[in-house]
Amino acid sequence: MSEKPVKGERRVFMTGNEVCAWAALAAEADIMYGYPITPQTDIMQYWTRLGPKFGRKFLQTEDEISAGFTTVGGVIAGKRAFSATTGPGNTLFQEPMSMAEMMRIPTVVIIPQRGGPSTATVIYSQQEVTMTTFGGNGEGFRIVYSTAGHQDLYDYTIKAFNTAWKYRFPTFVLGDGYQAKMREPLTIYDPAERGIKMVETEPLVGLPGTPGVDRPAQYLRNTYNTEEELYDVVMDIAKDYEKAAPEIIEWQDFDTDTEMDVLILAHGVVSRSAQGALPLLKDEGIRAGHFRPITLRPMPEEQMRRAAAKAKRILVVESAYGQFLKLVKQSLYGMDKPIDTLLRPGVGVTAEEIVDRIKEGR
Amino acid sequence: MRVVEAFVGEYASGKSENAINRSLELLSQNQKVTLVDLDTVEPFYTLRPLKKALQEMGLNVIAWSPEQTMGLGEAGSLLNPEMIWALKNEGSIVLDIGYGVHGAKIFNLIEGADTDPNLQVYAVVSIARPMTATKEDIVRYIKDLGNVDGLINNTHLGSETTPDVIEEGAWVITEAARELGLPVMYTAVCQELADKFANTDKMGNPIKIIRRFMPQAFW
Amino acid sequence: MTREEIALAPNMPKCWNPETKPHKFCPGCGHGLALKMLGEAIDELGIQDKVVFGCDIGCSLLSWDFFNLDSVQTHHGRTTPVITGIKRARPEIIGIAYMGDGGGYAIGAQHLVNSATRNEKVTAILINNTNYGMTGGQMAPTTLPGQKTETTPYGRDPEETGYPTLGPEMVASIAREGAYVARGSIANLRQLKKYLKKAIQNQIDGNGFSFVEVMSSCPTNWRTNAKETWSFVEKDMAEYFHVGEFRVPGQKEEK
Amino acid sequence: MAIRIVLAGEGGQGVQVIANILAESANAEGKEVIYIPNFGVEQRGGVSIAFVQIDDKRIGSPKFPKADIVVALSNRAVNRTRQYVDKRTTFIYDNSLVAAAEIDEHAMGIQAVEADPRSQRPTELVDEGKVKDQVQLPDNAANIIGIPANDIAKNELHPRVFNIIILGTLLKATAVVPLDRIKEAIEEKLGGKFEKNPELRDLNYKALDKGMSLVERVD
Repeated sequence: MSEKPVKGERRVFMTGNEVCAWAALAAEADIMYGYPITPQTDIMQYWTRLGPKFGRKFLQTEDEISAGFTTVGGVIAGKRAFSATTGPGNTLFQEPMSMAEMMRIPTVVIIPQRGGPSTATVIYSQQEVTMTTFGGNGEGFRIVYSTAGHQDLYDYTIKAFNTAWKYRFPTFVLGDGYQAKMREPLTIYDPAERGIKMVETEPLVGLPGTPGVDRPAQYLRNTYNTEEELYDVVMDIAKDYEKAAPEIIEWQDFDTDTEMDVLILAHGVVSRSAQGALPLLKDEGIRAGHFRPITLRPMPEEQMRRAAAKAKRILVVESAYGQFLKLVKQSLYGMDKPIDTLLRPGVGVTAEEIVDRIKEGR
Repeated sequence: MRVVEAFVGEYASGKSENAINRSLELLSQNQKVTLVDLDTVEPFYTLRPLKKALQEMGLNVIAWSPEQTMGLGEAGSLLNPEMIWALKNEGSIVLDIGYGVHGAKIFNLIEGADTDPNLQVYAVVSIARPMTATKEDIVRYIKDLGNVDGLINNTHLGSETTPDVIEEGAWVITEAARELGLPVMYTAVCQELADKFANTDKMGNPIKIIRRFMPQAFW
Repeated sequence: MTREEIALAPNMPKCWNPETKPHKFCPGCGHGLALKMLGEAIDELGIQDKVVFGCDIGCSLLSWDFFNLDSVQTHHGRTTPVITGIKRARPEIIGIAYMGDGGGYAIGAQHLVNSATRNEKVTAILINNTNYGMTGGQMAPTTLPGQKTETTPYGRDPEETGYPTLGPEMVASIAREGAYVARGSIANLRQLKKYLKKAIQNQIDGNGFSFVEVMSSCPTNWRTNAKETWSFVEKDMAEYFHVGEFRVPGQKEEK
Repeated sequence: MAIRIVLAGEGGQGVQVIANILAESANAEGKEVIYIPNFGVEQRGGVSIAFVQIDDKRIGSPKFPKADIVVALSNRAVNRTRQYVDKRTTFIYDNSLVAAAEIDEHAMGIQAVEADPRSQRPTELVDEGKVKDQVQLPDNAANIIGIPANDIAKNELHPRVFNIIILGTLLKATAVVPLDRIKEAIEEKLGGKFEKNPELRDLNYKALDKGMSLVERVD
């Protein structure tokens, strides 16, 4: 391999898509498979420009089904393989990701969410939460990081590879159109210099030696015949997932140490608005806190409940019509807290709007 | 006397149920009996999950067992050599057959079917099934099947079955049988309604009390 | 299987997994023959340690533990992209994608077409038995006109459902220099093995996409006895599907 | 000090170039910046909008409801940006009598940085009727400043440096980044072109100065 793409630490000003490409390079990703779709395409464009300089590969496939399945192929061949998609492409990705989920294939997929469901509303949304966390015909044994800006995109794209390969679950970096297309400053770094060791990859096929002679052949399958056999497989995966969850969950909380009039729950880029709303609310004499789950799957449920317990009311804010809300309700089940909402499908939310919503609710 | 009988019919007409009951009847007559699952068309309700229980009752059962099909996906439509050579077994043989679109051509797959002098093919019919609801439908259906030696009235509505439902089936199916020049072998009555019937139905067909197995066989 | 039985098994290819034999394909099914020729081809090329074998859903999935080869069973139609993904990541691997006519010509047609267009260095083998066997005999892209299946109970009407897909002809017209495309038949196993070997060798040589369709049999769903089965393969199918090589690297294209 | 800027114009007027230079200069100055180029359908011939936020501390939402400064360079842009204006907003628009310069592939000025040729297509693909409407300036802004940038560009400098005049105006109005930083950013973008054609550098810097002379700092 040629020299490292990122050396030391560098303050840079770039688009989110560019950040993802650099992060994948820094994470020693070997190969990207993908199909163009706005606002994801620039990740591929940067990767195809930067990748070859560092011996990294790329394949543009015929569609997202193929992008997903070739990524699966790259991973089972033992390479750090990834893809990026969004919107209708994410829909097509659910088939290969269902296979990855059942076969414990550590794929990494970056998803800058777009609005919809539609074909040309490409700007922004948080409407792919349900699909990314629980899409496919499965149980949602996936890991989903929801990023709130460019530093997150860089940090969590690198982390996604490690989480995926450590726990062997398909892992997603859930961004959005704003983050994809906007430019903001961040620090890029060589993970090794920050003490981040990339988890070793491992081939699942194409192992050394002759199968049946030097070692047993590898038989990977996702076909089961009896209810009982399937049940056992799914329950084994569930057990592993539950066991890993406490190690995987991440969150941030703001001003949640004391009693609150309202706890704002938001994820991704909307969390920034929630953070921005806190000082404004303080000026209005409202005691507000904010809890942001960074992993939407698995969800930091206990931590969210702990914060919620100290608040009189909950306000759920998202750029979707209740997809995050559904996860929140599931997490807070049984708690006697009124939940207010600010649901803005496909539209950004500002700090001022959150403040207005809270004042209106009083 | 060696009995070789094939039970054929539409989806959910009750052919497996009747095949099992017939097998157990022959068994109770101290015969050696082989029951063969040849339901390849829509193998959702198959004998597979019942295989072990039926074997314990003393039947020789030729069917995939769940453990044999590990990793075979929806391998319901596979035949194995045992099935193809089924008629070579000693004693009586009962075949549970999914006919499908090719009708009697399925006997092409069974070695010796064309020359076995004992082979009788019975079509299990329920007028509660839309495809065989009227006399005309039944006549057309049986003619399409070809190679049928008799009809069985297996009209039922699951737990809603009443004696009237069964008698109506007997009437329609007997009419159809007359037109086809075929006998009605019997009218099947589930155990729960056994005391509502005498030896024959109102059309004079013999009554056979059927024990239900298939509800346990959801694959 | 006991050691004795293995010893008795007639010429089982070395790369077959004896533990999973006898195999589970129906008696008279062509998959067994095609996989035997593939096994012999792999043995003769001496590549058992280099192959990754991918199989589709449909009856082809019964081959998931058929060989002593690293194997992956994929979703319906998706074997070509999985093997492509493996090959792109690790070019030293010899990738073989094994599928049925539904997987290659219907649900996964876009993958076959585009792999051919990109001249992916993989080998795709497609079993054409004119119907969907595993689901109980429904119409496939390759079903012959007039042929009865569970979804064409009155026979396939080309006006309604088109004519049988001519896969190798299609692939040959898409693929460019370096591709190898052929159609063999279980009725001529020597020739079939020759095609399979050439298709794998073509990948080893790094020339381009390799594709072999195998005309095969499905007596279970055709409801045919042995004689009728062979007659269907050799006469009825042969009327539509012509055996031969459609593209061979280095050979001048026939105009 | 936080400042929120909306820049809007016809595709090809170089709006994104100005925003880009401004954002990069601010970043180089060590500020927190978010720059969102509008995209989507508008990429192909609508109003091109850029959103820029500059702050000393980390910026919250990338989206904002009202801007401190709105720059609208065409009638359609005025209409499109009215929603971002409130009583704190300084609204700058081009009040030239002449039409905006047409940009073609041979564009020699700074607009050429906009590599995407789609942004230089004719822009009147949508709402043609409305485009012709009389422009109506917002009535709720703190300040409304009309500058004849097009006229100046055409008459005094060169049509292609129209957007640099605007950049100068913006720079003066916001005082958010020092002139030197802007010049560095321009050098970085166009240094190569300047090498080949030193007159271009002069032209661009003159335009910058001119723009700055048209307004006073806005507070």
